[in-house]
Amino acid sequence: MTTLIIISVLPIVLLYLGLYKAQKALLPVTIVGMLIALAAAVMQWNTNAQPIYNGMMLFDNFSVVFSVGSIVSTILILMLSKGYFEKISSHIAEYYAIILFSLAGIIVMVSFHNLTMLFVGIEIMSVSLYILAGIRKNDFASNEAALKYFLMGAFSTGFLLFGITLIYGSTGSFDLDVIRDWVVTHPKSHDALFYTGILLIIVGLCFKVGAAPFHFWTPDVYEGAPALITAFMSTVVKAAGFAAFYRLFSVSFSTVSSFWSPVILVITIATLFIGNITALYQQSFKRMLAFSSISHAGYLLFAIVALGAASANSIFVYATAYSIASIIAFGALVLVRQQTGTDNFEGFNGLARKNPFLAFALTISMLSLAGIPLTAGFIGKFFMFSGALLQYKYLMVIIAVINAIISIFYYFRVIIAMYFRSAERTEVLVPAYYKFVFGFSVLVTIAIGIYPELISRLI
Amino acid sequence: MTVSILLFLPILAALAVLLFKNEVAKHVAMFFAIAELALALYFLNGFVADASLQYSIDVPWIKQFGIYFKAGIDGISMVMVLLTTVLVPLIILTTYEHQYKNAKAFYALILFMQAGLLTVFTAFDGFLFYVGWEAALIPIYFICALWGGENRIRVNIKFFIYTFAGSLFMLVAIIYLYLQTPTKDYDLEHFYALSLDAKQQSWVFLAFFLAFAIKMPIFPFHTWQPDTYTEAPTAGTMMLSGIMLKMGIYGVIRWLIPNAPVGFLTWGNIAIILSVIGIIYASIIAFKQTDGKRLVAYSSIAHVGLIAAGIFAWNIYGVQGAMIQMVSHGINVVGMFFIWDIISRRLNTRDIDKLGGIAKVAPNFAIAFLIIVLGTVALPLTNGFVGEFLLLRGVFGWSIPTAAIAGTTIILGAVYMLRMYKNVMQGELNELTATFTDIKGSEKLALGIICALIIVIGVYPQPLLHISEASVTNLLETVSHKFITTKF
Amino acid sequence: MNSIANTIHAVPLNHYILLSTIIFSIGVMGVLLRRNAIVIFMSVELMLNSVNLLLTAFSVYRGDAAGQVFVFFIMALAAAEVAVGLAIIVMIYRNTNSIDINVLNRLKW
Amino acid sequence: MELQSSPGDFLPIIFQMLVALGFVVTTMFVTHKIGPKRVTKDKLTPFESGIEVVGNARSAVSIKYFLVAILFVLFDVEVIFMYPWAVNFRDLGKDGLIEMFIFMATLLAGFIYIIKKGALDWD
Amino acid sequence: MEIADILIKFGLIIVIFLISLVVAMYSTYAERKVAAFFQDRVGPNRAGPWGILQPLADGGKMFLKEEIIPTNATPFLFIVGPSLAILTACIGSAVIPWGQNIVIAGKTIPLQVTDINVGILYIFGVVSLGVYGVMIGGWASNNKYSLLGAIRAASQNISYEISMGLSIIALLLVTHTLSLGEIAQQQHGWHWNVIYQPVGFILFLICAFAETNRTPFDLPECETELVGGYHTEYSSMKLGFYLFAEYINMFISSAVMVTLYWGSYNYPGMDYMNGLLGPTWGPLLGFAVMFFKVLLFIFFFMWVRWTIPRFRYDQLMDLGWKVLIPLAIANIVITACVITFL
Repeated sequence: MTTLIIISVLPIVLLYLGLYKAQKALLPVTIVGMLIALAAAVMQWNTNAQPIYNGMMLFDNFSVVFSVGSIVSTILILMLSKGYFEKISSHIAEYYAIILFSLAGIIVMVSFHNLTMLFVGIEIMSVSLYILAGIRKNDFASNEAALKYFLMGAFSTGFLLFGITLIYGSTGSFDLDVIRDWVVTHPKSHDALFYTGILLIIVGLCFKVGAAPFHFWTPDVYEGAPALITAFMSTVVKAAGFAAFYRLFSVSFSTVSSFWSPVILVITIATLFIGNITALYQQSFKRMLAFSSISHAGYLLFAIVALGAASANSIFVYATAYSIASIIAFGALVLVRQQTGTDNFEGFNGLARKNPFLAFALTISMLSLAGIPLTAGFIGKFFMFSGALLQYKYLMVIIAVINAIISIFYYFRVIIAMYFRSAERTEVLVPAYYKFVFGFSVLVTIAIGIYPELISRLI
Repeated sequence: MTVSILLFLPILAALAVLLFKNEVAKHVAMFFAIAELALALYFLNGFVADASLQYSIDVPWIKQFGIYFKAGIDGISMVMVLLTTVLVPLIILTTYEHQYKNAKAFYALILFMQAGLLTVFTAFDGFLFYVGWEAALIPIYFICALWGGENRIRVNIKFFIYTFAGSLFMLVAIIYLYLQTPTKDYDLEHFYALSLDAKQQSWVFLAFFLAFAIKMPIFPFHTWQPDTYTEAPTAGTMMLSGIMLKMGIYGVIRWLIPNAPVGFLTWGNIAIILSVIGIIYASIIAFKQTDGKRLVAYSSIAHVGLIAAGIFAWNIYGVQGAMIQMVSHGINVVGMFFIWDIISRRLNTRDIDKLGGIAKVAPNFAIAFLIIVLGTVALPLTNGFVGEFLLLRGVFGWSIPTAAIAGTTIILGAVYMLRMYKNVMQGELNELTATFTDIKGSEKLALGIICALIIVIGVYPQPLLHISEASVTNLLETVSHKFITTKF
Repeated sequence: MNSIANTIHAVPLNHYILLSTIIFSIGVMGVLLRRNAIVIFMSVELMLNSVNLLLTAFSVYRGDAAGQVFVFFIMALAAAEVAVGLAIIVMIYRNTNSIDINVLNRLKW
Repeated sequence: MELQSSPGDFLPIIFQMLVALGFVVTTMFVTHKIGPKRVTKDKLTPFESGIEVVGNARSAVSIKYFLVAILFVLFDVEVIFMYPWAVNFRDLGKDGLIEMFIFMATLLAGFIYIIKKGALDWD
Repeated sequence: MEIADILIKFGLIIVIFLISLVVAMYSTYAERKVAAFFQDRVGPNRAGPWGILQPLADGGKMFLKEEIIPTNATPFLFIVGPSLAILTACIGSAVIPWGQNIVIAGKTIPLQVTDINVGILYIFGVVSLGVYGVMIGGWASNNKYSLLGAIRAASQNISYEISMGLSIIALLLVTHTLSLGEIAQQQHGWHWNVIYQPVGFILFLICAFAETNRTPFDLPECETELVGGYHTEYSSMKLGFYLFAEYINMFISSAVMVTLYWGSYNYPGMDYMNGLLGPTWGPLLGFAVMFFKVLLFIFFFMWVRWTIPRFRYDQLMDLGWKVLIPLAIANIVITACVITFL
């Protein structure tokens, strides 16, 4: 709870700092504040938490772990933002504040114990993101991204709410435990309301996490939004979406998984193929990342299809690996774009000559995204495959393997561009903050890849 | 003292190389490679040639999934470790005449790859095996793609995709086996102890087979290989053909057949037929090649086909033959590629038809070339002979007609190899070849070592065979036992 | 005097569900078929309001106030969405002088 | 304390609406019928202080009005939350008081922010 | 409900409806008279004695004027605008308690159309709807003055609605109910809420002025800037509706203020008088008292109109947002603290 309070109060402080023109203090205050929040979250660890506020929130290990993950990722992204927002407009404090508000929503999302809080968390997060997607006010793509994101987000919220309502209608409560008990005590019930409710919730959540066939907004929004915001959306937000997804389905609906898991299975397979195959055809690195994020959503869905004891950890490991790697990718994209003015793969040509470190970091990131051993991404995929095989989902794993192979093509395009194609270019300037973020992320990626126990048994 | 030191030394070495300047990188790399060799010899010294696992390490790695860092050396591993540790310094030695751009990265990658290879050869944990398998792949990808020829990008992505695809299926199989173990871990011995039914074994077999077949490569999965060998820098080709290819063969011996013996019964025939087809096919293609490096690449497919056939015959002769032939082939093929490296470096061509009469201007080179060619075509008293003899004996035990067909590899091999030698070394000097200068310095040293090894192993293979014999026998027994216990 | 709750009980729950579903579907169709951003937006609000209606009905049927409290949350957050959404539409309008979503095809669907 | 209303209690409101509606419709109808009709083109042009009409009146207006509208929506919705609290104020006691004060403090923080930011400055 | 009850309700509704119409009509007359008084003039004096028939004459004139719907306007909305304005003005009176239950011929009749438990919210709902009439009318006219007037009206109304709502909250802390009937009962005798909530009352009063677009808050129709504001293009009875709605609103908001703060139909010593006059005449006296108070407020509205000059627009918004809202919140906080801790 302390974490959530700090994360909520911090943006207000930032807004006021912005009012009093303390531009220099913004980033340090944000980071210090978030570190305190991080500490508060860690303190919460293993305290055998019970639901608080009439069962609204539950700060158990699951929530703590995902909160910590989100906070760390956000810190990294914010460090990349040094000097970034200044170029967009003068309201820097607001951007920081909105990102933090969004983070507050995310923390609610990973800690909810009541459908009300799920909804509130999702909305706090989404509404902030609608704004963030459109912060380049004069850039048409950004505008469009904001509008699309907004319309689709609100649309999906409608589905989610209708689903929640139907669940409430049949179970009479929003509390996850009560819903679970209802399911247990009505095992043979053919309550159409309840099952329709589950389906609608799946639709709503799939929209939010960008799983096919509800993914179509994702590439446009990711492409249109400013790169760092896209980084935030595709990492922290996506992870939180899956955390919420998992939490809801594992606590409340796990006993009726025979009903919904085929649905999600189909969604998973569609997501994998659509994400991967379309990513192949992209010329823009940013758009490729957008599609790859769809396919990663597919892998993350594995944990939900094959719901088991280890699923929570799998989601966390995968999401962490994916987030960290994506942060590197987006950071590199920001730098390259600043120099070359393009998002395309060509922009990376010959990068390795002039910026070996940058190229190395990006290579590690791509390897991790592709799931090559000794990187965190491999561990994530490994966990997912293990979980799925444990549930005898062989077909799904085979399909995932095929997709993993397809993904090599587009991830390696960047590596090829950087190392094997040459282009006249000068050295890209890598600011110190970026260096830190890259270095840290690479270390974390490799560390998790070599010794996943660092994070794999936290929940 | 455990095997872990053997695995981590190359990684440290790789990092160390990165600290030095490009100019001295090769010396540093050489130093570490020799240190590694010394270490391996030290292990050999204390090695007892029975079936036990020695110098083993077994510590928890990822406990929740039952993953252990379990590695050790038994007879089979010992041979592979020796092969690796001998060839790596040799390969580094062959690069002494090259001036690679960004050399420290090059040598670091080679050393890093060595770590991966050694991990594969000593791992007794499924997960560790897989990690080593992939860890060997990444460096070679970069070596080939960064320092390779003109088509390197396209060719290498093909190579990578092929091998990665295969290994992912292997990963699935490994995870599957893990899930079947009662203790829920990746320990190879627990895998061996499993009793899966025939259908399960079939699938496991196929998944593993795909990975190994691509790596070796066996006939329909070989298409990446000639291109990659041709485009790769010579050192890369040597790593690929000399050591990495053996990962596949080793995998078949250690991971494929013992884990899925009944699957092997079902599919083994097809595998052996594919191997034999590969032999003939590759030999015929090799016959038509004019590019020397490409010719060697195809000859390599042919030889590997024979090794594969010998293993799939699955008897003591076949497997032991494979063991020794792996070493021989490693040495020979490295020598062969080095020969072509020398030629192409001096003359800027690898076209056999453009060459001729080099023996006249470079007698030392001619002798070395001849010895290596003879080793490759398995003349008695060279290393190739021992291996091929045992392999054919093994296949013979499985099926006489097949053995007969497989035996043509020796004839065909002799034909195209000797034709190559004749075209290159004999005949009249032309304008191009007249400029050829004889080998010297590091070249002489490297070729000398190779020739020495060819002859020594050819004359006295017994110690090498002795190292692996007990382990191989043990493995064969395990499999036989499993045949009996499997539910059909 | 019968209370409101009793009167509402007199109407079968299914009718409320049906009504809400119809309104919800109208909203969904509106989002999918209309091209004007504002109209789409209003359709979304229609969806939310159908949910509110249904929640209230359920809440009364169950004699549980939680459903109605949820309605409050929906309204509050819908208001926030309205604020942001209209701001985005205004921003688009200023740049393009149009709120037809067909002009928003710079990024492909 | 709690006054229970029945749907019947709302019926008179509908009556009153009907009465008012009847009044409006009748009046409109009557005035439409008995008023003179002498339309000319100039009479029907929008009034623009006698000069020619310039452009369409429905053009964009100052963003300030929009801002006010949005702020109203937000504040009004926040005020909604205070009504149940105010009515049940005594039952909720000190805890309720503190909670609502936190709520209002947040609201005020936002309020002061928008004022400081100049969102409500008209110039 | 029985038929008789329904008929009684209908009767009550029509009576109240007529009373509001008459009050509104005569408010126009009163306004001119008051204005004349303030400006030391005579005021209307031709139609009937003291000009007492003047409102009827005005009404008749409205009926007979030509109806104009400008070419550029949107005809449907152009008609809907004023209708909506008057409609919302007319239905607001439904929840106001005009007196105690009256007993006529052995039948108890409440002097309130209906006492719903969310009376205050109903009033707010109706008041919020009022802005639509103005907004739609102004927009439908397709005239720049109209549009500007309408937008001004809208933003003014909504701005003051917030402070109005907040000021009511402080009152609710005292009353614990949203039912106007109950609030009226609570103020029995002299326990008028204005004693407990003086600040709240002043806030509410100011907001009421703004909501009814009365001077000093008559920016939407300020003739010196905007010709006629949102009703520039209107003529005939449609114009009449707008003007009329303003006076009805004035009446209703006076009644609401009296109900909420000034003791409704209560007066000191009412128990004694009720005992004296019995169950029929006692409540009627209460009704008279209530009406008297309402008339006083209407007079106050007029008084202010001819005394205080109009605000500038920025002053208006500043007052609404930067003074009234903080004041209202402070009022809530203090009230809550006082009730809790004392």
